[in-house]
Order: sequence, then C-alpha cells, then structure tokens
Amino acid sequence: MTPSTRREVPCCEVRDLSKAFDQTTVLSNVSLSMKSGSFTVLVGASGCGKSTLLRTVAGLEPPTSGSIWMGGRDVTALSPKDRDIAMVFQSYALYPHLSVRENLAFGLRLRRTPEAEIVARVSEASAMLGLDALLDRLPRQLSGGQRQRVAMGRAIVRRPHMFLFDEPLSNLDAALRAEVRVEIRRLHDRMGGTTLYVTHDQVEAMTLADTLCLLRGGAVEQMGAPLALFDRPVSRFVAEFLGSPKINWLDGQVKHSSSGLHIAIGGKALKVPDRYGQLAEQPVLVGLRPHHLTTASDDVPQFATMNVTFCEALGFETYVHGTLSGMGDRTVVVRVEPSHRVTRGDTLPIGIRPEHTLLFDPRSERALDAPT
Amino acid sequence: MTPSTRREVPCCEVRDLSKAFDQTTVLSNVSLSMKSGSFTVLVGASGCGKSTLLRTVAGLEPPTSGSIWMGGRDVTALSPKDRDIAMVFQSYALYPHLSVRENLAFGLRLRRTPEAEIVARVSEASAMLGLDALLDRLPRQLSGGQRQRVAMGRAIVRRPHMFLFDEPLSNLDAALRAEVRVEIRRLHDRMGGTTLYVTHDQVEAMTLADTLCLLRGGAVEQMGAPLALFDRPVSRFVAEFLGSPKINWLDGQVKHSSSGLHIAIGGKALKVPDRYGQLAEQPVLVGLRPHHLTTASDDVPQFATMNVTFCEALGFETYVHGTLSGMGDRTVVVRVEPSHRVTRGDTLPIGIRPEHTLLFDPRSERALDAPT
Amino acid sequence: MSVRANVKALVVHTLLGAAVIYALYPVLWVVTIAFSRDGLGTDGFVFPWPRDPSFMNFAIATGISTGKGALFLRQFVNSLAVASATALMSVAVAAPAAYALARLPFVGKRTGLRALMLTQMFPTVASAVPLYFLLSQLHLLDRRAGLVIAYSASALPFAIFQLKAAFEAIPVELEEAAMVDGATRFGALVRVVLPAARPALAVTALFAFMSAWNEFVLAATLMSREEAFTLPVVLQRFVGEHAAAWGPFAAGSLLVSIPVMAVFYIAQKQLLSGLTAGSVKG
Amino acid sequence: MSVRANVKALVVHTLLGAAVIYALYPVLWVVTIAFSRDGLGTDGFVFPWPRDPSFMNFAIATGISTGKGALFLRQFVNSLAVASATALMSVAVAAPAAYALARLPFVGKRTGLRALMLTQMFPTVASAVPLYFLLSQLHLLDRRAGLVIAYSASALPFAIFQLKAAFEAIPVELEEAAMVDGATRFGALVRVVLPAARPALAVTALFAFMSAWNEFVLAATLMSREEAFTLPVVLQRFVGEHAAAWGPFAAGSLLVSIPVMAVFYIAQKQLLSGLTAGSVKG
Repeated sequence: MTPSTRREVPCCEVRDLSKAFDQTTVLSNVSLSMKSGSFTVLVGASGCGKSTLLRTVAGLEPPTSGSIWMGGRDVTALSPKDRDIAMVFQSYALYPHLSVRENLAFGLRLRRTPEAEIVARVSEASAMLGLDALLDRLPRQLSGGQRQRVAMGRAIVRRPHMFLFDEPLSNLDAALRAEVRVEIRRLHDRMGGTTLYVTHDQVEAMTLADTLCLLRGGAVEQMGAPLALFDRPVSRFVAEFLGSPKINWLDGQVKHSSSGLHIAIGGKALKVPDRYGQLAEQPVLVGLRPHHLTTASDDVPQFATMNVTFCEALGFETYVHGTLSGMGDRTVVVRVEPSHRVTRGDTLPIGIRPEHTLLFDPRSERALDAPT
Repeated sequence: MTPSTRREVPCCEVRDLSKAFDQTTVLSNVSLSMKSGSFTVLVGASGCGKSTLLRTVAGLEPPTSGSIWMGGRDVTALSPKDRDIAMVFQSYALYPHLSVRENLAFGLRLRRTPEAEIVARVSEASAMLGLDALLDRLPRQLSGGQRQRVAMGRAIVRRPHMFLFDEPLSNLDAALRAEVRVEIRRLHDRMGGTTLYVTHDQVEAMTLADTLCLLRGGAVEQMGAPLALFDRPVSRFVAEFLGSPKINWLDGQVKHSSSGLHIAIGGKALKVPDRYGQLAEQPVLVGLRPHHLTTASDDVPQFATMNVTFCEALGFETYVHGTLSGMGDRTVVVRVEPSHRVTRGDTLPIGIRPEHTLLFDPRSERALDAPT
Repeated sequence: MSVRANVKALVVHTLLGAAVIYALYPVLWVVTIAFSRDGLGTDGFVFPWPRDPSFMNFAIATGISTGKGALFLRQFVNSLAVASATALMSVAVAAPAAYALARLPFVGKRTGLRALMLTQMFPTVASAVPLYFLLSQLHLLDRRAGLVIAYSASALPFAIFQLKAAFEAIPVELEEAAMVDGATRFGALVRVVLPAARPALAVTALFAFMSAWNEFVLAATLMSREEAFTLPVVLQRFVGEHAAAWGPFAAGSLLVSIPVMAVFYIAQKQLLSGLTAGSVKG
Repeated sequence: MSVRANVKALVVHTLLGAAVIYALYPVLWVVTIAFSRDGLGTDGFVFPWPRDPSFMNFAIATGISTGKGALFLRQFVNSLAVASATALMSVAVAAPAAYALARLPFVGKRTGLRALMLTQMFPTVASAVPLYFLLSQLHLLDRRAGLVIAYSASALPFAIFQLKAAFEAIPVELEEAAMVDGATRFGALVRVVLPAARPALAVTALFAFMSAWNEFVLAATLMSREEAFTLPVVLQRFVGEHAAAWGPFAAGSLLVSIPVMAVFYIAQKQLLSGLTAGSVKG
C-alpha cells in the first residue's frame, strides 16, 4: 500500500454531480469533499441549488448524473434510510401525531433498537437540549424554538455519521437565531459527526463553517475557509455576497508611473496592494469594504471627500451613505464609530486603507489576483 | 387665542389606551403623541402589544378604554374608512382577484374619485415605485418584493394623512430588506405624511425612527430618539433589547474611596462615568456594550483578562466570547477588529472605555441615572 | 434507477386505473344499453359495447317517437329550473351564515354547527313525509317552488360547511385592507371576500345543482302530475311501471347527464381549483 | 359602541338561527309525528308538537307489536353491515389512489381526475339498471356484498377528492423526515401520513357510511327479499304499499337516524377538525 492510497477517506464526497428538473438545470458538475468531523456550509442566494444539493446528498432527489460517496462507498443508488444520515428540516417536520418523546424515538424504533437503549438515548439527547419538561407534549403545543430543538434532538438521537441541516434557523427570531447558532456549533463539536449545512444567511455561514461553499447558479463559485472567501473573493459575486453593508465599488484605471504601480480614481492615485504582482494598464473595478474606508485622520490620510446623502445610526455603529466627489455617482457606504454624529448634507473627509483594496476585471468580473 | 392653544395640534394622539381580549390585558394605559410629518416606530418582542396598538389606531380593534385623536378630533368610535389612514400589512393583503392596477385604484374607486384622477394617481405611484411593467399582473404572479411594493403603492395612491406599517419587511430576504428599508424612509420624506411603523427588528427601528417607542408587556417602556434609547436606556430591558451583539453584564459594587466614586468588580476598580452624580454604596449591575470593550492598548489600559471560549469571525468584524478572570462566570462578548485572529483557549487583555458604562439597580433593573 | 421508476409508474397507473374503472364501469354499461336497439345483451358482458347501434332509444326516451316531445321538454325545463333555483337559493342562504360562522365570534356557534351536522345524518326518505305535509299546507305540492324549498333545505348544511372552510382560508387582512381603503364591513364582503371565494362558491352551487338535478325520492313523493315531474322521476317510469324499457331508460339517463356534464366542462378550472383547498392566497 | 355590537350580534344570531331552523324544521316534524298516537295532526302546524305523546309508533315500526321483531333486527344488521363495509372499502380504495394523485407526478393525472369528477355527475337512478345486471351476472343480487360494491363505487370519487386534499395539506417534509429516519416510502405513508390524515380519513369514512346507510334507490332496486332489505327500504314500505302509516314511518326514521347520530357524536371532535381543512400542521 503506497502512502498516497493510505490517506484518510473523506466522510462524504460529491463527484461531478448534475441535476436537472425537466429542462431546468439546477446543479451542474458540483464536486465537494467533506472530511470526517468537518462542518461544511453551503451558502448562496435563493435558487442557487444549495437545497437541491443537500437533498441529493440525503437521497431525497436522485441526481441526473454524477455520484455521491460516503465512507468510501458509492451511495448514489441507496435510499435515504440506508445512508446513515440525519436531517434537520427548515420546517422542522415533526410528526404531528407523536409526542416529543416518540418523535425522538421514531428513528430508533424503525431500526428495532432495544427499548432500554431507546430510553437511554432519548433521555441523553433530551438532557443535552433541555427538552425534559416537554417530552410528553405534542409538536403543536411547542413554540418555534422548542420545535427546532426537538428536530435537532431527533437527529442527535440517531448518532449518524452525517448531519444535514436545511436552513434550520430561518423560522426563528433574531435573538433566538444567534443563540441556537452557537449551540449548533457546540453540538457539532461534541457529537463529532460530519455536518453539511445549508443557509442563505452570511452570518451563519461565516461563523459556523470550517469550509464555506458558495454556490451560484448551480455551480460552485468559491470554496474554502470563510475568511479566505471574505478576504480573497475570486469574483465580484463573492465579494458582494459576503459582508454587511455590501462592498463599495469605484471605477479605476491601472497606471504605471515613476513611483510604481497605482490605480487612478477620479484624478487621485491609490496604492496597489503588494500581493498584486504585474498588472497591465487596464480599467479595473475597485472593491472597498465599508470598514476599510474610514474618516481621514493622522493614521489614514484623506483620499476623497464624501457628500453625505443618508445616515443610519444603529447605536453601536453608524453607516454613512453618500458619493465621493469627482469619483462618479456610485453610492458608497462608510462605517464610522457611533460617536461620530453625521447628518445629510455634511461632507466627510475619507481615507482608505489601501492594503485591503480588491481589484476586479470589469468585464469578466473575476478578481485580478485569482488563479484563472 | 393664547399662545399655548395655538401650538401645533399633533397629527395623531393616543390617550391612555387600554385593550383586553377576554381576561388578557394586551395594552395598558398607553399614551403616544405623533407630530405631523414624524416617523414613529413601535418596537418590541412578539406579544408586547405593538401590533394591537397599531390596529387600534387603524380602527380595526376597538379599545377597551382610552381614546384616539387625529387632527384634533376624537376618532375612537370611527370605523377605519373614516380615519384618513392607509395601512401596509405584513402579509401585504393584496386583493387576489384584482390586477395590480385595480389593487392600486381600489381605495380611490370606493371614494368615487373621478376616473381621470384615478389614472393620474395610479400612474404617479406606479412610476414612483417602478411598478409600470406589472400593472396588468395578478398578485399571485408577483415575487415577494414586488408584492411589497404594490402594497406600498396602494397606500401612497390614497394620499392619506397617516401611514400605518405592520412589519412590512418581515417576509423579505435580508438583502431586499435593507434596500426597501431605505426606500420606505425616502418615501416618507417625500410624501410628508405621518408614519406609524411596527417592527420587531432593531435595525429597522433604529434607522427609520424619528421617535422610537419600545413596548414591553403592553406598556411603554421607553420613548424617545433612537440614540437616546441606545445610549441612555431606562432599564435593563431596553439595554438588552437594543444592540447586537447584546450588552454584557458584570456584577459590581459602588464604593467610595479617597480618590472618589468607583465600582469594584472582582477586585478591580472601574471609574464611574461623570454623569452619575451621588450614588449610595450598593451592589450594581454593570452594563458594557461589546463595542465599548476593547483589546487593551496604549489608549485603553488593561482592566481584565478574558478567557476565550468561542470566536465568531464575520470578516468585517469578529465577536470573541469568553469570561473575565476573577469576575464571575457571566459570558462576555467583545467586538474586535477582523485583523485580530483569536481562537478558543487564548487569553485576551481587555480594556474598558469607562465613560460608556451603564449602571442598573440589580433588583428593580432600572437605570441608576433614570428619573424615577 | 429507471427500472424502479418504471415499476413505480406501473403500480400508480394500475391503481388509479382500477379506481377509475371501478367508478366508471356502470356508466359504460348505461352507454351500451342506450345505444343498443335490443336493449340489453349479455355477450359483451365484460367489455360492454352496443351490438346493434341505434338512436331509437333516445327517440323513445324524449317522446319524439310517441308524439310526447312537448311533455318531455316541459319536464326538462322543470328539472333545469328547480336545480338552478336550488343552487342559487343554497348559496344565497349559506354564504351569509357561513361568513358569520367563519368570522364573527358569538354564543351558540358550536351548538349551531352541531345542529347543522346532525341534519346531515337524517335520511332523505325520512324527511319526505313532513315535507309533503308542510308543502301541502303551503299549497306548494306539485309546484317547482316546493321542490326548491325542500332541496335547498337539505343542501344547506353541506353548503354552509363548504363555504365556511373557504371563508376561513381567506386571510382576514384582505377584509381589513378593504376597510382601511374605504369599505364598510359589508362592502368588504361583497367586493373582496366573495370574489376571492369564487371557486368555492362555484363548487357549492354546482353540488347543490347536481344533487337537485339527480334527486329522485323527494321528487317522486312531492310531484304527482306528469307535467310537474323532474327527469329522474320520468326516467324511473320507464322501468317502474309495467314492462321494463331498459333501452329508453338508459338513453334518458344519458340525456339527463348531459347538462350536468356541460356545466362541469365549462366550470372545470374553477372546480378543480376550488376542490383543492387553500387556493386563495394573496 | 355597545349598541352597534348588540345590533351585530342580533343580526348574526337571526341569520344563523334562520338557517338552522330552515334545515331543522322537517326534522322537528318527523319527531312530532313519530310520538303522536294519531299519526299527524294539523293544529300544531307552525310549532310542531305531539298532541297525544306515545311510543306506539316505535313498537309498530320495529315489528315488536306484530311479532316481526326478528326480521327488523335482521334488516337493521343488514344496514349496519353494508354501511360499515362501504365505509371501509371506500377508504381502503380511495386512500392509495388519493395518495398517488396528491404526491406522484404521472401522465394522465388530469384526465383521471376529470373522469372521476364526471362519474359524480351521473344520477344514481341511471346507474341502478346496469348495476342490477352486473350484480345479477355476479350472483350478488339480494346479497349485502352487491350493495357494498355498488355503494363504494359511487362513494369513491368524492372520497378520493376529499383524501387528495387532505394528503396535499400534509407537508412532504414529514414523509422525507420519516424516510431519512429509516422508513421506506410505504412505511412513511403508513406511519406518518395516514396518522396525520386521521381526521380526514374519519370524515371520509363517515360520509361513505352515511350515504350507504341512508340510500334508497339502489337498495330498492337491488334487493327484493324482505330479509335482504336495508332500513330505508323497510321505511318506505310503511308509506308506499297500501295505506300510508305515517306514525310508524316517522318512528322508523328516527330509529334509522340514531346510529348515525351516535357515530357522529362519538366522532364529532375529529369531524369538526377534519372539516376545517389545514388542521394538520407540524
């Protein structure tokens, strides 16, 4: 056995998967490999195919072509019950006629687990999720948050090799969402299973994932560690998808001059970050995240003047909307400290931290430092 | 006529309003005054009575006691159609059998507006909201965002004195929500009507409101400018409701010493902000917002050491969860710059900006600087 | 994969086909008998098919061959008038009652609902007699109005349940929006709720129409003059009186079914959407 | 305010009261006649009430007074057996068909649905004759099984529509959850879908039971021996044969209604929740 064949078998692998409904292609040639114990998040706008991909991994949709492997076995033709997975649905999908206890025990009963084992596992999961007081209730007697916990309990009880989550937090309110988000990650770490998680929410995606997989139109746009996607997006699409408020765009032109490479924006020269090597003199789309723009100070010299059109003060931070004088009419958003009190009509001296600037080809909308 | 009676009549006034369904009190003694042209947001957790208050103002629910005044008239007994209001519902409530055009024209037809006037107003509203291409569609042929715009158009067309919004954005996705939020404020400024807006979302509440009214259990907990509520909450409830991540709590003790007043927390002394005048030596609940805690630096000396248990990196900012050594086991969240790479198990020197510290009575949970 | 899919498709089609045939088989027999010159043969037993196709039975059934065409026409008009009036009357009475049950809270709601359900449990045969005496007191025997009253009374409970469910499926906000827009509660009902409930109203009306059109027991009890007969009674005469005339009977049955099928064909879109509940979403 | 509320309450109660009375009035008459020793009086015309209360009519109706009690009991058992078997048979055939229609995509779905609807348009009277011949070929005339086949065939389309709507109201995710949890598709149907659709199944069974229990035309056509009669036919004999015995007829009607009312009373919670659609939410 050579070392290369002895390397760890991934817990789940999606190979060259495509899926079409009638004439509509939903997934095209998606490949994905999940290490055992990893937490992979599929993220994307609605209609990008992320739920279909999850459902195909679950065995609820047959793929049009390609295959799915789990633990080194081709499971493409297996039905869901033979895949050793558990799934938490967006609607929770609790069995309405069964008590919480029986909802938890359902999968174990189907697998003819001995009664003593069922009791033990149900009470373990129930304790872990704080469901003890609810065990005899019916689903309709539970709040949204409680239902969500029962759905998670139903997955945990089974101790599967893989957990699948389909937007499990989208029916919860904001405060609960933040709380359960932390708990899901905690449970993942404790259970040691492999998790595949679908969401459209960038905060969930960024904070939960080991590996983030951003889908666009049924194909993988970029995959990697969350901060890698945030800091080095391969395309304008990725740069816009992550980050709140959205990234700002300015039109510039790469110029060579005696002092080296720079980007000309409305008569001003912006330094090109070091990691960009050789660039042709060409028009570029300059991406600047709101927190990389700042009010000019001793540290960050003024680069432009902002004409403020609109101000959103959240208390803990303030978003200032406006345009930059002489730099086109694109709206730019700057995040400033809440102690700044800015109002409409003000002008604001703006500085840029040039080391964070992102450059894109305006036509292909691919990053200029991305491998092509 | 004396000057005092000549002062402006508020557009809408709620006087000492109570409402009970069967035995359950939903609103108790709520009073509220809205200036003409103002934007008032009712905010609170679900079940706080905010929607009931809105519906009572609309005339869809009769109050149990108290009265509602509009333009100096008691309208408590008037039916909705006689109140000169328009309302945007959470579910949009578009008439399913009528085209977009007829949905917009519905209210005008009921009021026997001349046909030419109807056509003019419908096309004005349609242009304002970009509905021109949709006028002949039925509601079921529209996307969620389009339905929302039609619902707004139906309100605008009527040119009422007052606009009522009942969580109009809660069925939209996050990106659209941010966009429509800005547009609603723009429309308000342009139409010049008075707006009463219900939401459970603190971002909407903070950014839209001139006056924010936070309800709790059917009563007004605090009312005022959004930043006033954020910076000077009258109670622990208000402090926790606003701000994301939530405010942090530490247990302290007010102490007099030779160098003046301070708060003792786990052996360390924290300065009392200047605005607190005389305080008795008593236990206090210390509220510190995540953005007022910071990594210790030359500017902000170290106050405590944080044992990091959990880290959420969003890319544009990072939330570090942990406990402070020797200061109890309450979890504390600190917002740090995304350039800090922190992981579980790290220790972090933490500084505090003492001028932002909030102090509460641990038993009454009222702010110590609030008028009692 | 494709083998599994094919097997599934086969099972599904067999199942549904069996259900359809089970329900349709008697109808096929009626068609066969109607078009057979000699009434009923037995050699096409399993797959019914007319041995000697002819329209003769239709001529007999309509009275054209016996010179009684005018009487048949009159009886046809009776059926049509009674069924249409029943449909209108049921919907007109049921709609406000159903609306009240769906929307307004009031004392005695549960009791009212139970009382309505109970009347559904009562056999038609049992109500024939009291209705006979009631209508005779009102001098409505042998009159279409009498039948309409009897039919709409028995169609009412089902119509009320049907419409109550339909009104409950319409969001209250629609009415509230209309009221804010300037309508009274009644105006909101007329301009918004009823149009939104159109499919359910159509289904309810059609059910009432059909049950009146096909009803036999009450019609036979309450109508004694030939000119007042409705078609099911006319039909029954072919087999009930002396020798059983199966051919004309079957032909008449088909003729009776045609108007209902026509209504059905015209309204089928509304019907199918009305029968699949929850179709009225904003 | 309170005046307006009172007026509204008055209007609502009047409206609903009128509807209930309209539907219940004939029933009141049946009760009155059943308990009147002399059959039918006219002086209590508007508010029916027995003039000379007695249980005599019940004794006659059940044959106790004439020594034919055993025959009546047998006929009662006929009715019960036929109606129960019809209910079971309809649900058993309709449930898989409805499930296929609700969940599985396949060619000919619309056509199948339309064919089912069409059979609903066909008058019972018309199907009596072909059924007579079919059952005679199968040697099922005068046998309960024959009636069960006839009744369940005619109950099927409505049952299928009813159950199709119920299955469609059950979220597909429930089945998917069961399949992920370890069930086959069939297992998910049995363990999750059917239990969740229990109220609808109960309503469908009850409707089939009721229609079979109360049916007259087919029973009269297909059953000729007295021992094979079902109760509606027995009843009709009281008024149909020679002199009309109104009192026993009315008493019999009440007796016929009692079992259905009992079933209704037991099942009323299920029924009311089953009739208000959309009750099966996770």
